[in-house]
Order: sequence, then C-alpha cells, then structure tokens
Amino acid sequence: MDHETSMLLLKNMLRVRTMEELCAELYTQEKIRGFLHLYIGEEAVAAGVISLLSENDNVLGTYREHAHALLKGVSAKEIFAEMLGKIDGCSKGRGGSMHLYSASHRFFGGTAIVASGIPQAVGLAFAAKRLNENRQTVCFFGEGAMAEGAFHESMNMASLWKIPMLFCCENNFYAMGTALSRSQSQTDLVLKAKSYVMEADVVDGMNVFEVVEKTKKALEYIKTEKRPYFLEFKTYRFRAHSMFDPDLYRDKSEVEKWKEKDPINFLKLEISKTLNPEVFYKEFEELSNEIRREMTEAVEFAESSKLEEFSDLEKEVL
Amino acid sequence: MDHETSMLLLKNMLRVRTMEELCAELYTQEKIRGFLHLYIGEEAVAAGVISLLSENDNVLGTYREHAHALLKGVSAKEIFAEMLGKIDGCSKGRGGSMHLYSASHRFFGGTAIVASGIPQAVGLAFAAKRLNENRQTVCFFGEGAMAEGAFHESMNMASLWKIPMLFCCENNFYAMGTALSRSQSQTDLVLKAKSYVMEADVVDGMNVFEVVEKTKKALEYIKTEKRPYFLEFKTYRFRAHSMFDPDLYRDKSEVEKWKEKDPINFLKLEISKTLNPEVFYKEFEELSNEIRREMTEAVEFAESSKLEEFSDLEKEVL
Amino acid sequence: MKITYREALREGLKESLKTFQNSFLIGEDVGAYGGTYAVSKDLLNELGSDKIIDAPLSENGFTGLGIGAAMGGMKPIVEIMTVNFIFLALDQIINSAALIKFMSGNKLSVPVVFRMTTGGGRQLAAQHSNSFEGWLAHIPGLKILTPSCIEDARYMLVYAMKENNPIIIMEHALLFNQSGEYRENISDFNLYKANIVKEGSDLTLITYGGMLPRCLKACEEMQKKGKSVELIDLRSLRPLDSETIFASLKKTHRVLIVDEGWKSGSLSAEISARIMESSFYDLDAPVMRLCRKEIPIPYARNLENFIIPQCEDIVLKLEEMLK
Amino acid sequence: MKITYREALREGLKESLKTFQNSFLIGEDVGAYGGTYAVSKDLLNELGSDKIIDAPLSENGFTGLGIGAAMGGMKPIVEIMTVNFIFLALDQIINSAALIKFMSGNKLSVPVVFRMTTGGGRQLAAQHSNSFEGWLAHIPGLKILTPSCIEDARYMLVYAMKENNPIIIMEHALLFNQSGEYRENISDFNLYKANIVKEGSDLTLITYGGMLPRCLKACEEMQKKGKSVELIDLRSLRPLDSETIFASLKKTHRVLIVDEGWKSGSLSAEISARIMESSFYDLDAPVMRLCRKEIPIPYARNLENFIIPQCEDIVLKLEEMLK
Ligand SMILES: Cc1ncc(C[n+]2csc(CCOP(=O)(O)OP(=O)(O)O)c2C)c(N)n1
Ligand SMILES: Cc1ncc(C[n+]2csc(CCOP(=O)(O)OP(=O)(O)O)c2C)c(N)n1
Ligand SMILES: [Mg+2]
Ligand SMILES: [Mg+2]
Repeated sequence: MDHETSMLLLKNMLRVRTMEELCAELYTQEKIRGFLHLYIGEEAVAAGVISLLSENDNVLGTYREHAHALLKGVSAKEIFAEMLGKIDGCSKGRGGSMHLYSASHRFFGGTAIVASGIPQAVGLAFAAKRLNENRQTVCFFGEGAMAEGAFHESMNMASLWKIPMLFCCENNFYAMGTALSRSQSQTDLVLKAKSYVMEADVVDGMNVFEVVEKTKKALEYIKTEKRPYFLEFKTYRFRAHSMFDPDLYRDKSEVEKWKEKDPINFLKLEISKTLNPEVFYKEFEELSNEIRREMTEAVEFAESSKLEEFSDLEKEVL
Repeated sequence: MDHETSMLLLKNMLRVRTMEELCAELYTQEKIRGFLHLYIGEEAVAAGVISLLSENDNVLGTYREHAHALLKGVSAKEIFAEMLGKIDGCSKGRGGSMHLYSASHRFFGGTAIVASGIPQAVGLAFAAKRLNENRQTVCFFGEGAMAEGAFHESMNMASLWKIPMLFCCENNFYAMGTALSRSQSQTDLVLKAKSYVMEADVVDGMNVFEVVEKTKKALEYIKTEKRPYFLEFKTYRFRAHSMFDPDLYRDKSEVEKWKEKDPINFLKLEISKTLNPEVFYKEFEELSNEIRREMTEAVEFAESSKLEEFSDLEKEVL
Repeated sequence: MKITYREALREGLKESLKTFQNSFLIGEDVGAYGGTYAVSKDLLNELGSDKIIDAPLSENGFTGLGIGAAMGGMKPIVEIMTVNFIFLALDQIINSAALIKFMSGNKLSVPVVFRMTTGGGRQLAAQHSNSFEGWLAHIPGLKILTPSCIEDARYMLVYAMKENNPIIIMEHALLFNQSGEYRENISDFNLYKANIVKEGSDLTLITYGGMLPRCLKACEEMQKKGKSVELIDLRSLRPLDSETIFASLKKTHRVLIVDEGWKSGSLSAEISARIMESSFYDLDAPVMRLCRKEIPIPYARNLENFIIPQCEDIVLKLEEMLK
Repeated sequence: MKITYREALREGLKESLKTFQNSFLIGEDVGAYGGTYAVSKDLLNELGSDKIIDAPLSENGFTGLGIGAAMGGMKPIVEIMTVNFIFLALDQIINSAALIKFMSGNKLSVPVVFRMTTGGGRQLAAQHSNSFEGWLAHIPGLKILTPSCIEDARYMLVYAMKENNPIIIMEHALLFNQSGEYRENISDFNLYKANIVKEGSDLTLITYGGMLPRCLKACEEMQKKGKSVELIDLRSLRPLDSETIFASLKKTHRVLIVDEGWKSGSLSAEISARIMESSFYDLDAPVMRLCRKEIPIPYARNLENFIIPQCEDIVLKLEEMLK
C-alpha cells in the first residue's frame, strides 16, 4: 500500500478514535445522553471497508455506527450536533447516537433493533440491482445479530436471488455481556455464512491492510459475479458495550491482550517502518492536530446549534 | 423387519390414508370446513417415526397433523369429532383440522403458524431434560418452515444447549405453491442442519423401512449423546396443499411420477414378497375391513356428537 | 361495471404494478400459486417475475426487504398473506417503516404498501381469524385502510401507491366474493374520508371492513321497523375521520359502533373516547359498542358466530338503543 | 424496609426462582452481564446456570422455548430485555401463549411469566422508548401487570408465578431508582385490583406504570390549590378493574386519564369507552385523556418532554377541568 493511502487510513481511524473519545467526555458531562456505544478498538474495520466505497454506495450500520457515518462522509459537525440533540444534527437531533442518518451520503442508519437493518440492506441492494444503479451496498452488524431470525432470512434471500451486496460482520466476540461461544453453536461464522451458499471469508479486523485487501476482493467479486459476499472481521471493543455497562463479564487481562493489537498502533508501527521516524513523527503530529481541530470545531458547532422547535414534529410523522 | 412389525406399519399407514380420504369426502359434504391439509403420500414418515415412540414421548406437528395425532394415540373418534367442530373432539371442536391437541397423549398440536411449533418443541425437550424425564421430543415441520427465522433460532438453541430432541423435516418439495429450489439457496437440507453443528441425515420418506431404520439410529444417538438430531424425509404430497389449492404450480406428470413411489404400495409389495400372496391378500383384506370399521364408527361418533354450548367459552380463556 | 371484490382488488393491483414503473409485488405464493385468495392470479404470467416475486416463508425478511427497496427508490407492494402472520413482520413495520421518516429528520421516506387479508368468519380457528386492523391503527407513522366496497377494493391501492409513506391495506376475507359496481372515472377519490353509506336520522352506526354488509342489512331491517339509521363506513382507520362522525351524531344524537376486533382496546374504544371528548353534549345516550367477544375464535361455526357480531346481534342492539 | 424499585424487583425475582422448584429465568444478558437494568445482578452466581439462562439474540426462539417448557411442566420467567423488542416475540405470545389453553379445549396450559422493561423518558429515541403495555391489554388470554410502587415491584412476580396462565409484567424504566417501603407480611395481596393511591373528591385521576409519580405530584400541587383529586393506580391493565373506577367517579363525577401510550387506541380510550357505557349518567363533564402525543419519541430531551405528559401538563389539565 502506498504511503498516501496508508496515511489516509490512519487519519480516518484517528478521526474515529478522537471522535469517540470526545463522545465519552461529553457523556460524562451529561451533554450526550441515552445509550452511547463506542467503536474504540474496531476502527480498522469501518475505515478499511469504507475507504473502498464511493459517495454513491449504500451503507447501513447498527447503533455502534458513528465511525461508519463519519467515514461515509457525514461531517463531524452533524454527528456531534445529533448526539447533543440539536437541530443541525444529521437527524435533526431526533435520532441521537443510535440513529445517525444521511440520505445525501446514502447512510441509512443507525438502527437500534439488533439485526433489523440487515433485511433492509438486502432491499437497498435489491433496488440498486433492479434500477441498474452502479452502487455497492454494505451492511454492518455484530456477531450477536447472527443468532436472530432476521439474519437467517436475509442471508437466504440475498443468496437465493443473487443480490449483490456485502455483509460485514464485526465480530468483537461479545453481544453485550454474552460471549460468542455462549450464544452460538457454530462459532466459525464463515461456515455459517457458507451454509447459505454464499462466498465468505474471515479477516483480521485489527489489521487495516488485510481489511482493505479482503474487502477489495469481496467487492470485485460482488461486481463481477453479481452475487452477495460475507466477511467476518475479527475485532474487539476496548470499551464497555455502552456507557451503562459495568463490563463484568470479561477479564481485564483479555481486554489488555487485545489492546496490544490496537489497530491504530499497529498501523502507526507499520507506516513508521517505511520511512524516517522523524518524518513520520512530524506527519503524525500534523495529522493529530488537524483532527483535533476538526473535532473541536465540530463540538463547538454542536454546542452552539439550537434545539429543534416543536412545530415540525407532528407534520413530519407522515 | 419381522412380519408383525411390517403389518403394523402397513396398518397405520392405511389408517391414515383412509382417514384422510374420508376427510376429503366430509369436506366435499361441507361437514368439515375451514382449511384442510391432507397427508396422503407422506404416510410412511409419521408412521415410521411414531412407531418408535411411546406414550410418554412428546410430539408436535403442523396444520398437516392428522396422521401424527392418530398415530400418537389420539382416537379417530376424537379427531373426526374435532374436524366436525363437536364437543367430543380432542380440542372440543375449537381447534378443527389444524389444531388437534391431546395433553394425555402428549400431542402438543396442531399449529397453523408455520414454524411456530419448532421453538416450543425445543422448550418441551428442554423441560424433559431439566426435569430428568425419560422421554423423547419429536417435532415435525415442512421444508418451507426452514426459511423462517424461528427455525434458525431453534436449531441454534437446541444445538448450543445440547437439548435432546429430534427435528423431522417433511420435505415434500413444496410450500404451498413454492418449490424448494425457488425459496431456499441451500436445497440440501442436511447441510443446512449441519451448519448448526447438529447431526443430520437424509431419509427416503417413501420407504418406511428406511424411515424406521434411520429414525431408530437418530433416537439412539439422542438418548446416548444427549444432543439433538435432524432428519430430512424426502416425500411428496399427492394432493393439493389444502382443499382451496387449485394446484397449478406443478406438472401432473411430476405428481404421477411420485405416485409410483406410493409408500403404501411400496410396503404392500415388499411384504407380499415375503409370503404366500393369498395369505397376504387375506391378511390385507382383514386389515382394510378393520380400518374401515374403525373410521366409519369414528365418523358416526363425530356426527352424533354435540356442539359445544357457549357457557364455558369465556371462562376457559384464562 | 359489476365485478367481485376479488376481481376489483386484482384490477387495482394490476394497474398499480403497470402504472408505477418501480413497483413490484412481493409475498408468499403471490406468483406461481396465484395468491392464496387468487388476487394475483395469472399476474406472474402477465407481468413477469420482475413484477411478481414469490418470497420464501420469511415475513420479517421480505418485509425488511420491501422497506429497504422503498428507501432505495422503488415502490414495493409487500403482501403479508394474512394479518395473522403480521407479528413476524411487525418489528420491521413498527420499529422501522413507521419511524424512519421522522427519526431521520425527515430526510428519508419509506414509500411501501403492505397488503393483507384480515378477519374471521370462515371457520379458520384462532390462529387464522384475527382482526387486528383497528388495533394497528394505534401506531403513528402508519396509515390503515380497510376497503369494504367494490370501488375501494378497486382504487385504494392505486391511490395508496401515490403516497410517500407506509400504508397498510387490509382486505377482508369475507368480502372476496361480494360483487357490485364501481365508477370507471373518478375525480374525487379520497383515501381518508369516511363514507356515509346510508343516511339516517335516529342513530349513527359506525363500522368498517368485513362488518359492513351485515351492518347495512341491519339498517335495512330497522328501516322496516320504522327506524332510520345512518351508516358510516370508516374506510380509513388511521387517520380516522372524526369530523364525519361528529357531524353525523350532531344529527342523530345516538351512536353504535360495530367493530370486529376484540372489544377492549379496539378501535371502537377510540371512537367512543373521541366522541366523549368532543361531542359529549351532543349525545342523548351513551355511545355503545358491539364487538368480537373477548375470546379466541373457535373453529366450530356455532361458537364462531357467537363470538363475532352477526346481523341479528346488531339489530337487537339497535332495537335496544332505539326503543 | 426502604429499598429501591430495582432492589424490590430483584428480591421478588430471587424469591420466585427459589420458591418455585421448576422455575428459571431466561433472556438476553440476564446472567453474566447481570441484566440490562441490573435486576438479575449476581443471580447467576447465587442461583447457578440452571436457574439463570443467558439466551442468544433470538427473541422469537427463546420465547417459544419458554412456552414449550411451560407446557412441559416448568415455570419459566422469560425476560424480553425491553418492550421494544417484543415484536420479534409477539407471534409466540399472541398466536400461541394466549391461545393454547382455550384452543386445546382447556386441556393444556401455558404457565409462563414474561417480564420486560417499558417506557420512555430516558432519551433513548424512537426505537427504545415504546410504551405498549396499554396496547397489549387488547389480547384475550394475556394478563398485563404494571408495578408502579415498591410493594408491587416486590410481590407481583411472586404472585404471578402462582397463576397457571401467561402473564406479562411491565417494569417501567423511569421507576428503577425510586425508593420506598413495602410490607414484609402481606395477606391481602391482589394482582388484579386497582389501588386508590390517594383519596379525593373533586376528580378521579387514573393512571398506571411510569406516569404514577408525576400524577401523584400533580395531585399534591392541586391540593395546594384547594382541589381534592383522587388518584387511582390501575396496577393490572388486563383484567382491568372497572369497578374501582366506576365507584370513584360516582363520588367525583369527573375523570382524567393519564396514559403514557400514544393517544389513539391507548388504554385510556378503553377506560373512557367503558365509563361511557356504564357510568354516563354519573358524569358531570366528559372524561378527558392526557397521553403521549402521536409522534415517535425523539432523542432530544426538549422534544421528548414535549411528547410525553409531564407533571406540569397534568396540573394544567386538572386546572382546566376543575376551574
Ligand atoms: C432485537 C434486540 N434485542 C436486544 C437488544 C439489546 N442489545 C443491544 S446491543 C446488543 C448486543 C448486540 O451484539 P452484537 O450484535 O455482537 O453487536 P456489538 O454490540 O457487539 O457491536 C443487545 C443484546 C436490541 N437492541 N435489539
Ligand atoms: C408464518 C406463516 N406464514 C404463512 C403461512 C401460510 N402457509 C400455510 S402452510 C404454508 C406452506 C408451508 O410449507 P411447508 O413448511 O413446506 O409444509 P407443507 O405444507 O409442505 O407440509 C404456508 C405458506 C402460515 N400458515 N404461517
Ligand atoms: Mg459483538
Ligand atoms: Mg412442504
């Protein structure tokens, strides 16, 4: 991978990390309320996958979707404004952390019912196929979602009807406090996907190079074969499930072990191997400053944005 | 298989066939109303499987469950009375054809929501396991049901929690008018089952010997390994889906080809090979007469049974 | 032109699929089988498999697919075979279809139509005789239509297709073989306005869907007895056309609601409560309700008829209220 | 003894699991995680994995499992994490649990208890703020309980466990940190009787669940203004204790219902309709309703508070009705 591309990936991962850390702060300050699910630790997945998509492509996420929205093009300003419940938020402050939407960026949520976005993604991909539109459809979900009936029904329809789309399972090994091995009889998720007669592969989700490489392969297959593809990204969330979660169900040592694979540190190290450390250090400093500026401005913007008035509520239900 | 056992199987298959043909007649006479789904052509499956069960075991069926109820021990009288909507019916005439129940025979329906019995069967088996009861739990469903989320969730739970039970898929290749290959991406149903890390096998459902042999093996596995097992019975319904179905979606020739494999004719032929044809002819005549008597009496019983009064309805809701 | 309700539905469906370029019908057995109630009979041949899609038994899945396709620029008609199976799809309908427009800050919309058969009265027993159309009218973000006359069967879908948000159309199983006329050229078709089926002065009888024919018959019986009953067919259960109701009772001062749903929490309760709030002083007597008794529907005909309001029950109630 | 609603629920749950030999709790994250709302915290350790079962994300599946296990002789407590996910399990609850006893000719029963958190008011946005307890009270064959005081949180489950049919207990998210007393020895506990929380003579205020504390506060405000409001906590939404309501309004002649559900088709409509039918001539003024506005719940606090009735809204309404 060329230096520029690597640096862009690093930048995007750092943007996500910085944004998420700020979210945690704002939550402590009680400026963000409700449920808040952070993506810290998993950045390589969204950054790698979405780096291969264009404006035109469809993306659907879960309630752990800040990264996906940001990287799909929704501005940090709109995201923070949303999380602060302000009118300039990408969902006018009505959705909050779990329901980021942006029609213009073809970012279709932000859904808080586990697995409910999956059949909708099949529908988006179905529409793209039927309307002969040149766009990919990518759907993100956790490994926990794979136990839901909605997953099963969606995989079958997508494979049966040869609907071109990418299923991205972010396997962080836990669904809230429930470890994968305690909730699914088949823990090899690629085998699960293949049982629907769908191409599938497993990816080290802490290594953004591998994420990019395998996603590229998948997207090419989807384009040429006009069929769906399933990728399992093995990754880990460094934080608790949500800000409410006391995180009692996993060993601190397990968390620490995964932190050694921090996808950002990994990428920094890889890049730093390829050039003069001082040059890299400088580039990295600049990057960090730029990101800090972007995010600080975004938070300022969000704080100064207004609350929505009541007048549009009723009339925008239908 | 010894002669007696074979003859018993034949008898039971004939009982079912005779009962179902009478049902069709009663439907034409408008004595049975609502939906009516016949099992004609599939008799070897229920007869073979249930021949290996005892009173103590749990059975759950679908709306195509007359055979299963009868063979589990519910009397033809109670079944016909039910289908005629009479108080002596096994569900007091409240259930009709699709909702035969008998607590004393541990026959748990009779459910008309496709796949909804499957998780309930898991629950029955779970209870038997937890209460240390020595009973098997057997659940019947069609291949169409396997597309439902409920199937997926049930298979996962049963396998994950090692719940001893037998999943019996009656694959008659159609779900109403929808052929298996038009509705599921993976048409090898055994592979589908195995993707949940469950033992599974395919059975020629028109050959009652094979049904018995493979079911026996499955039940032994379940008992010794204390785990679930999945059997796919390839079979065919000779009649339309229900009495409403114009049967436009399959070739007459396909139906005729399957009729050549009629499970009753097959068994008759096999038995007749092992003994003097005249002896068999006589035995068969006796059998047929006995069955005709049983069923005629049952219909008479049903016709003379009373309608339920209104007084218990409200108080038996809760 | 005299046709059956079934034919009218089929004509409306065909027109909708032909007129709206990005439309398609998806559901169980809508194609090769021809539709459980033969509404889409032959359409697979006539319109092709791009327009008529047989779905696997996956109500949640293909409902979600319809919602996604709607967000992606298509105009899906999702058929849930009968209302009894809607629970399997209800998460998609209530937690997504009904919310996304509002929750996305009005930036997305979900222009999908859900069609399904509803109602009891055919000896199909408890799991296949539900009447949830009134109950579902609780959900903001959904519209619920109940065609009960031939013209509505013919046009409601066509007009619903022009709307930009989720609409549920509930076709009543008892009506499929009814026949009647409809106008070929209509200019004043309004999806959401209640219809005064018969004018009257002594009492306002409010109903919808499958109960309409027996209510009409009851009105005729009452006419013979010299009582003039005004009959309102709600047509749309959400939005609910309260104005037509209030105007009628200003004239009659008495109201009976006949609702096929179980009484407690049925739509009839909402209507009564609205009258209480807005027209209390117009009433000469309390608003009464005649509903399904609060019992699951049994298979046996005598029991089913006992539970679902019959013409005679309506007449009796009307007599009681008008004596 | 003064404890929180959460602790009271936990005590009741623990007692239920200990007392009823064949009982178990199944649901998402009830074990290792300790329950989303910490109601089952530490119970996995205390009672073991036979009693506390962490389920996969399979609401339909484990609800069906609970129903089957109940038919098989056990006494399951099925936790749906929150009411928002109930749609995924609703087919099992409505088309099986609620019907099987009746449909089987009274030969089987389904002694299962479903527990779930309900309600809005915590900035969880549209998909996580539903209030469907009143709406679900439509279904024959189900009982719906809404503990709103500490004593009910402590005992309702324990008493529900003694019943032989499906019961849904809805625990309101806003109440978990409320604290108060409960009696240790009770002999007169009745699951289905409404509770007169405060006696009064000018108006009857009817509510349930999460709205109770703000209604009580509103009554106190009114007291300061010299108005005496009688406050009824319904406790059980199905069966509904109409008698207590009718008796109260015979005294007060005025009724306001505060219901967290969306107005149209909410339980408040049923209550108003029943009063219409049975106590019309006892009323000095129309029964009024204060409900959730018919809008999905937005995340922003100002918007959410606008939609869900607040104490001030209740006071305003009471003033209007009593001026
Ligand atoms: C249908 C449904 N059930 C339960 C929940 C509560 N819940 C929210 S997130 C979650 C865990 C999901 O785990 P996974 O799919 O692995 O995604 P992750 O949070 O690990 O990214 C649960 C149980 C929900 N939101 N929706
Ligand atoms: C959830 C649900 N969806 C649809 C139906 C309508 N329906 C009844 S039977 C059936 C086909 C089921 O096929 P299969 O499972 O293969 O069983 P078979 O009838 O072939 O024995 C359908 C679609 C239903 N009863 N329940
Ligand atoms: Mg996870
Ligand atoms: Mg089949």
